[in-house]
Amino acid sequence: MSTKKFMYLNRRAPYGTVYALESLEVVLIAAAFDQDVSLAFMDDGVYQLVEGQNTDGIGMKNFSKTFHALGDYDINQFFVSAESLTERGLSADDLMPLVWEDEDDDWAEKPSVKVVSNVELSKLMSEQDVCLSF
Amino acid sequence: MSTKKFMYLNRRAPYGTVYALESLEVVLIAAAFDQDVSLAFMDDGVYQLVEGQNTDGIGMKNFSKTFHALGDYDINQFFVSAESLTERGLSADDLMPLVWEDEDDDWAEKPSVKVVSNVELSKLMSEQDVCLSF
Amino acid sequence: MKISIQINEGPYQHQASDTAYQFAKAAIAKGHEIFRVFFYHDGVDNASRFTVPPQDDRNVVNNWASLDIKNADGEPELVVCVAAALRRGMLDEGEADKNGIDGNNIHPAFRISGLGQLIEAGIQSDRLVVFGD
Amino acid sequence: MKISIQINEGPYQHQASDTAYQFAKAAIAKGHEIFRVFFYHDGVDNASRFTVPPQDDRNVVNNWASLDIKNADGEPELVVCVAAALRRGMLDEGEADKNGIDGNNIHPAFRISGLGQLIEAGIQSDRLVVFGD
Amino acid sequence: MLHTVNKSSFERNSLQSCLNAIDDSSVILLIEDGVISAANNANSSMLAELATQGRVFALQGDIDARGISSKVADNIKLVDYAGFVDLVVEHGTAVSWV
Amino acid sequence: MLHTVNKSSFERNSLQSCLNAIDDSSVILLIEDGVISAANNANSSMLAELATQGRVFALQGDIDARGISSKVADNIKLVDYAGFVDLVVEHGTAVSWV
Repeated sequence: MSTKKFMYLNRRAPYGTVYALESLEVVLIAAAFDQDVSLAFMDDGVYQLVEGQNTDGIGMKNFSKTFHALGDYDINQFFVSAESLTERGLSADDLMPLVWEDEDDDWAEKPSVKVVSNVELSKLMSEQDVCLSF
Repeated sequence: MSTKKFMYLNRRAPYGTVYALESLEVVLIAAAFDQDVSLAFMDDGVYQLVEGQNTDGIGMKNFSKTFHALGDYDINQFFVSAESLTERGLSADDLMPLVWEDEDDDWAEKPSVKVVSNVELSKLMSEQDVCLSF
Repeated sequence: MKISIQINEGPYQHQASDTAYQFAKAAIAKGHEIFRVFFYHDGVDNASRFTVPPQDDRNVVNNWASLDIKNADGEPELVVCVAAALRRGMLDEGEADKNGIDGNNIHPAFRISGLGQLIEAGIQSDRLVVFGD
Repeated sequence: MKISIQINEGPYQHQASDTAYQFAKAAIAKGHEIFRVFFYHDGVDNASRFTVPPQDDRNVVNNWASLDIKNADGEPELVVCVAAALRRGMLDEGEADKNGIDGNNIHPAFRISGLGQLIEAGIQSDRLVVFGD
Repeated sequence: MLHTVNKSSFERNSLQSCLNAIDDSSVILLIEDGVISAANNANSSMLAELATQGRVFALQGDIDARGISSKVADNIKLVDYAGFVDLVVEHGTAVSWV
Repeated sequence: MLHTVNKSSFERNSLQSCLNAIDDSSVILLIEDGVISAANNANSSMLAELATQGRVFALQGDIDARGISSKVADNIKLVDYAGFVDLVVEHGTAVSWV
């Protein structure tokens, strides 16, 4: 099969709705298809990546740890809107330190998350073949 | 059974979601219970009362005509947020001319819709025993 | 105090049903009476005995069933709106037979009834709290 | 052109499924191929053969079934995500048996399959359009 | 690209987010409750500017359903479902701001 | 009265609508995604003012789930589900800004 550029666009906070969790389930499956995969986090979607989520008090599954596993599946392009972070009083330091190991660079550990401007996001989006929204 | 004050709070546009239609179905049933019923329309809920809705193009049922029937069930307190109308470039003239017949005034036809400020709505709300949100 | 609850969204897609369940459980623990839980709109989907959630996740339907909310006659007071339910494919045996459908999916801890039950809950209860999208 | 569709919401609560149906019908009328319609999230509820909408309203499930979208092998290309479906109580005979559930509710015009079918639809189609809340 | 927006900008932030991320060659199609933003009270000067450039479309059926056909702002192009299909075909990747 | 808000004010207009319609004796409880508005970046000076008056509550479990417990704004009172029940009992009619 041909290789296409897939972007998964995440704009909702976790737990209030299922979109964040079921988006992650798609991404895990997508990893098996050998396509060019990137994830975009905008608006309240940036809360999906915030460090220190604890769901003990609401009786729901904490799926945030799953993001750490994505690097092992070569999913390592997480683009986070700088404007969305700033608007919410968040910075890159508030996000989980997601990493991947670069096979071509002696398995050096590299960060998966890139904070980008909306203008850069717009450019990335225009390069996609498929954009799935959650 | 005792009489309570029930308010039905409608904040969504019709057709995009089912809330407007299923709210109306509750109100029709509520009419049989001899309670003090009022309807509040705020935010995009004001579009539920806009005159001239035509759903031929979207294959969905046009339920707006049902509002005209409510007067016959003694449901005649429709409170519409003035601020919500103004913000949307709408006025009372854009709304359906809903009426009821006043038994105590020789069956005179009277308007059911009252445009009120948010401050007045807030006061009305504080007088309710039950507020159902749609 | 007598408290009733209206739920407007189905399980899993929105947190509404989870929050309502935690609220109901806490109210019972504090000695209040849950007079009725009324499932409306997509909320009717909380009553499906067909749900099979992942083993590491909560079971929303069973959570509700475990509260075992019944009236003095022993009838469930987890009430599913019939009009909303038919539209969305939630049926008990009676509605299935009446409408010629070859199956039913309502969990026995719930019962199907009319919208009047919501109004009655508002009248009979000291409080009615709505959970939705 | 080959077009696929992803639907994230169930019938009636949101307009998403209606809009997607009108879009699919128009695409077919213009000579395009609907490669696959993938029902995800609450979208899986569009596949219930138990729905009984009011007689004066549209039947969303039958609308989809009437499009008769199949592949070259004669299999339905109205595909319901199995993980999302199990959570929400949408089952075919196989999943019901596997999970010990005493019934099933999938309309025969639909089939249950994995999330890979969504990715494959994205790869194989010229366009993929998402409809949701 | 084709960007679809299906929610009122009075209710949600999706139109604004779309406008923040749109490039110079993209077009916007307003559908479902999104058509409310096509009325001439629409509170976005950026949408009006895009409309002037002929880059804003709205679904006629959804406009009519909400009774606002007499209020559609200048330069917004109305399409039916067939027109929606044409936009998808002509403009490449579709992004839905659900 | 008790007003509950379950959506982020970044995403929807429900908190603002609630604030527009609240009277002097009402309190607000933020639940689910509504707790996002309890973070100290919350963009509403009116909410902050109500918090100063001790009239704004938020569900602890929802705050913790979203990883924002260190960012809760001053004077917002955190409650568990039992506290939610108490608010319903004490404050009369409940209005949900769903």
